[in-house]
Amino acid sequence: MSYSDTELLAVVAARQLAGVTSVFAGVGVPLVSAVLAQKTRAPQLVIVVEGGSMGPRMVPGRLPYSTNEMRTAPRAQMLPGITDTFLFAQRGFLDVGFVGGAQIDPYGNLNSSVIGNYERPKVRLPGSGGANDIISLCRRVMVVTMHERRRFVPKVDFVTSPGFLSGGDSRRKAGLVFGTVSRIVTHLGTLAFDPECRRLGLESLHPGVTVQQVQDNTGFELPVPKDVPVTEPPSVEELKTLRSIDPERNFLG
Amino acid sequence: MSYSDTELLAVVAARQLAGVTSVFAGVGVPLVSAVLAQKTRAPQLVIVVEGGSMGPRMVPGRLPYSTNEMRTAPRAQMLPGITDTFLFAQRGFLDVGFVGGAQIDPYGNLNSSVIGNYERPKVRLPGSGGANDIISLCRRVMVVTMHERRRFVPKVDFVTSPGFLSGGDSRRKAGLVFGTVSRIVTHLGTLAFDPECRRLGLESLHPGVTVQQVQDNTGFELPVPKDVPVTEPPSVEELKTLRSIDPERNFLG
Amino acid sequence: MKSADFVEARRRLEAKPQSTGDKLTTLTEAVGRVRDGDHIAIGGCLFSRSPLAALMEVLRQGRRGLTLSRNLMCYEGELFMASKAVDGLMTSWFDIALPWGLSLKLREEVEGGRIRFEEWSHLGLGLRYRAGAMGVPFLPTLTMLGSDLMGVTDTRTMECPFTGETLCLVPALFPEVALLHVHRADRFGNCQIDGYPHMDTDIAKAAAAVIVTAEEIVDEEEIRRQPDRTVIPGLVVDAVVEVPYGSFPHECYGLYEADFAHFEAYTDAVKARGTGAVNDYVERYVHGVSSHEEYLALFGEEVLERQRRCAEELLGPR
Amino acid sequence: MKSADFVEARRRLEAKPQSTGDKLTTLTEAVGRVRDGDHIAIGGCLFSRSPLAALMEVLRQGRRGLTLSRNLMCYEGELFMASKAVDGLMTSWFDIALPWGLSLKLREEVEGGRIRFEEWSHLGLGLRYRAGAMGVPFLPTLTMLGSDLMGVTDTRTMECPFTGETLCLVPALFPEVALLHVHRADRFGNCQIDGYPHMDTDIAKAAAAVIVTAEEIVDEEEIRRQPDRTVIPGLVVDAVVEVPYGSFPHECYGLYEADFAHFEAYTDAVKARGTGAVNDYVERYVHGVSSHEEYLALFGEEVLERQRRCAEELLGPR
Repeated sequence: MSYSDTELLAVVAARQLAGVTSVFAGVGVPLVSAVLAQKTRAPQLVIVVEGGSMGPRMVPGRLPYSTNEMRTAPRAQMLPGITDTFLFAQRGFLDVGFVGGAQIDPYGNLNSSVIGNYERPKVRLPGSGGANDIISLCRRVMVVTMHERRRFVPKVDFVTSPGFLSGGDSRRKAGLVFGTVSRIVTHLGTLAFDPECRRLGLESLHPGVTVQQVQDNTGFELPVPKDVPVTEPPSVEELKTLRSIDPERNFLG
Repeated sequence: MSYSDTELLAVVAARQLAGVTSVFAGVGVPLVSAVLAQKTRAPQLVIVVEGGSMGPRMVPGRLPYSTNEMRTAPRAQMLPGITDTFLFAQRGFLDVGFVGGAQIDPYGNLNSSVIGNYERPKVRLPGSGGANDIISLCRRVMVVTMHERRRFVPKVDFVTSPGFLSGGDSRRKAGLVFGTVSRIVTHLGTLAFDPECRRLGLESLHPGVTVQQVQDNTGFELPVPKDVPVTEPPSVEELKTLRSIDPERNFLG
Repeated sequence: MKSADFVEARRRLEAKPQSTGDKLTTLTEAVGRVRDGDHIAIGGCLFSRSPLAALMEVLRQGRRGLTLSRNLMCYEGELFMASKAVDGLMTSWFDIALPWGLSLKLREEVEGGRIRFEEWSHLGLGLRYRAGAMGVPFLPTLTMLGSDLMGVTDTRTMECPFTGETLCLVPALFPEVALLHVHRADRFGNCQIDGYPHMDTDIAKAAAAVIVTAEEIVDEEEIRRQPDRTVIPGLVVDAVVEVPYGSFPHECYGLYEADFAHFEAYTDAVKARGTGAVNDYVERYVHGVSSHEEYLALFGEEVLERQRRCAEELLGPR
Repeated sequence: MKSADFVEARRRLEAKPQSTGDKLTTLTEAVGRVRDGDHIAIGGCLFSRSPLAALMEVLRQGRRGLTLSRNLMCYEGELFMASKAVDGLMTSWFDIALPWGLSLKLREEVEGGRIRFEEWSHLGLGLRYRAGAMGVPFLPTLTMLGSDLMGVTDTRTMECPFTGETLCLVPALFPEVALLHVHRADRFGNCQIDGYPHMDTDIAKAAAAVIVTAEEIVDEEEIRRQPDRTVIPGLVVDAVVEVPYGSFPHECYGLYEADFAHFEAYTDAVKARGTGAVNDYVERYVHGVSSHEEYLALFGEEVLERQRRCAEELLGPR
């Protein structure tokens, strides 16, 4: 069964949620992945959305466009206020967070604020929203993103959401006692951080993707392990379930 | 129409609430006074009780014994949590607070913690409850109390709830930027603070009470103004209304 | 962007005549309390329970030099920029949502250096309102630490006196005006909200003046029947107005869904004709009508009814 | 009295197996999670929504060396002292209420130097739980400043870096166990409370383990029908037990009024026979029965029914 890049990304991200109790997910692919995980490997997964929804049951075909509209709420277990939702993360209750960004650097720092100079930017982007909070406060954060060279840059123009900052223990030193960025999940493969220097390296490849292809789509050098594991292709079951969640393909493209 | 000491105290305290928008009141005489005020001079008065009730309509004959039971809630406008109720006061929304204490000193400091040494007290009292918070945070606080020599002491054994501390600007210097103790209302008269040194002096006498009687019941010297105003006696209307609020005389004695 | 500190903010509250009485009024009178130069904090979030009727009236009354703050800001921010009503925006995110692309108007204004744009994290701004609501000068948090957001905002770091850890302190925010839209209120301003609380209660407590529009003004006995549903007490409210569909075409939880087709038409126009289309929108939806009723008529009964059915389908009848 | 700091407290949470699954169990099993030496934070307030069934079970299981914290502590504190189950009490107020006079048991223990008694202001303790719930090491406040409470507690003053004002910092409190009684919960631990919220949600979030008794376990669909009524999410709960009349003879808002006659009989006995009467009470109501059902039988159906009618008269049918 063939699949698009976005579908592959959604399936791979969903698999990361096996055994996870709660996921802090934004709209789009992250949310679709979370719903897919619920319907496959993580039936007890509680989806948490920053607009203030815990444990909703998304309605297929009526997926939300934003994190705080009523489409995000159907049959939720609780609707805490936005601030309180993030405070659950700060206290340590929220397990995995999914984030993205317009730029990402070798230390997992994310930029969703500006391209270019901050005061007079070339492109003014929407801003952090909850991304900064999720990456600062959840137990483990995964970046879920398409893999593009303009996105994977040697240095982000602005650190909207802190990954490992300048590597080593600089994140801890800045006061970020908790949480970690555990992995970058893209449509080409997964990237992970060196446990010491906290720089990104290739972790795994998706079916049919070469190391060269990943490197070509990354704006900085990626260390490559000797034997790179290859991802299991999306199953028919996974793809069918995925497509039933977003039948109008608002988010699967 | 004759009246008891407690009834007099309740009527006089209620009159203090003319024009007041909200009163933070504890159970007993303060609450009875607040209800009386609502039924007489302050129909728009919102009663706030620290257990988390704003604007309840007390049921005559079913007055509460505590600040957080359901008798304190009938037909309230809102039931915020306890912490949030006090935070309304900290933000500055609550107008007048009524408090009491086992001991009160010439600067309006109150003790409801211990008689004697703190570590091995002669009498362990219940503690602050919300009194410390009310006197620290409301706009204006009035102490409502029976007038007894053992209660009005030169120095409290423990400052549970800060009045003007050591007088002058010591309250402000301790960080208590807001609020003030405006008056002590007793069954003998009212006492007020010198605007400079913040020491108590006699302000007014209730009908039939002499200066000497007040002084005899006060454990420290009270400055007496030249012409001491005398309180209007409780009216038949006031007394009838008061008695209808607590028909079983659980609080009016 | 400056804000009163907690001492000034409380003094301002104490200086204001406080009322526990009737505050029911008209939209025109209520919004007439907004002054040029005010900082307006906007309730709801993005396109959920936005006080759109009140915001349109602010524009209709021609206010200038405003600052707007909102946790996630939607296209209402574009309308204020197009109207030259606003000098500064404070938010954690500005856009409509994923399918509608970046805000071209925001890009033009920020990239052209024509507006002050102050960005916080979502929680960071939420804690600013909460600190204001609590009447304290700041709240400590672990968010924003290490990021470049620290350098472009009035945050501080401190060493925790209890643990020695580094903390981020976000300063309290005390807006001049809070504009909120709620499900129901009584004439004394006691408000109840269904579904998402968003940041409305914190904003209400933090602001110096609170203007509420409600889908429905109910008898005070209805509020008193379920006091545990009240989230904003009348004590903090200055004016309350009945405005059915007061968020439209944004959503009001359980009552009507956002009109996504309207968003689409709006952004399509901007994509096709540039930000002049935002001015056209303001002409038509703000100045082309003289009341919220006329504004709703531009959408038509059928659309309102359709969006009501969408909400009911999604969440069930109320 | 010591508490974990915010870093240890979070590490403790992260080390605990977290569950979003079924947590429905028995009172015996649930309370069996309490260990000797634990700090137990008690939900409700005074004689409102106290988790009495759970507290009685803690005593029945013979725990020792406990610390109890509660914003206003009622006679349950006397039962723990009489049982020698408790080393320290942390509260802002200890008594039953006005008509029943001072607690003789507390007086004996404190005046005799036999118990650590740590007193806070009501808000001060509330903010300790809230700081814990927020996962921060402290919260700033203006309360307690200038009073002697500052000298007998682990508060600090600081100069505000934004305003220069003096602030009181109250440290976060992270209890080992929260014992809470709620109106309804589903088997996953999602809890709804009617009427007063008290400090329960903050306590639940601050504690390392959360044990909930509920008047009623409802189907999860009933919780999901009104998610805006949920105040504690299952995510933070470790065990949930159905215990009708779980607060009795304390009250449960809207369901049953407190049995004041019972308080009267208890305090009369103490007045007549001294604090030995507290031991007698423990013998009869804790060790004289083996379950909450037997405990309720000591009061009798008629009394339970009467107190239910009292609540309905006062607040109307639910």
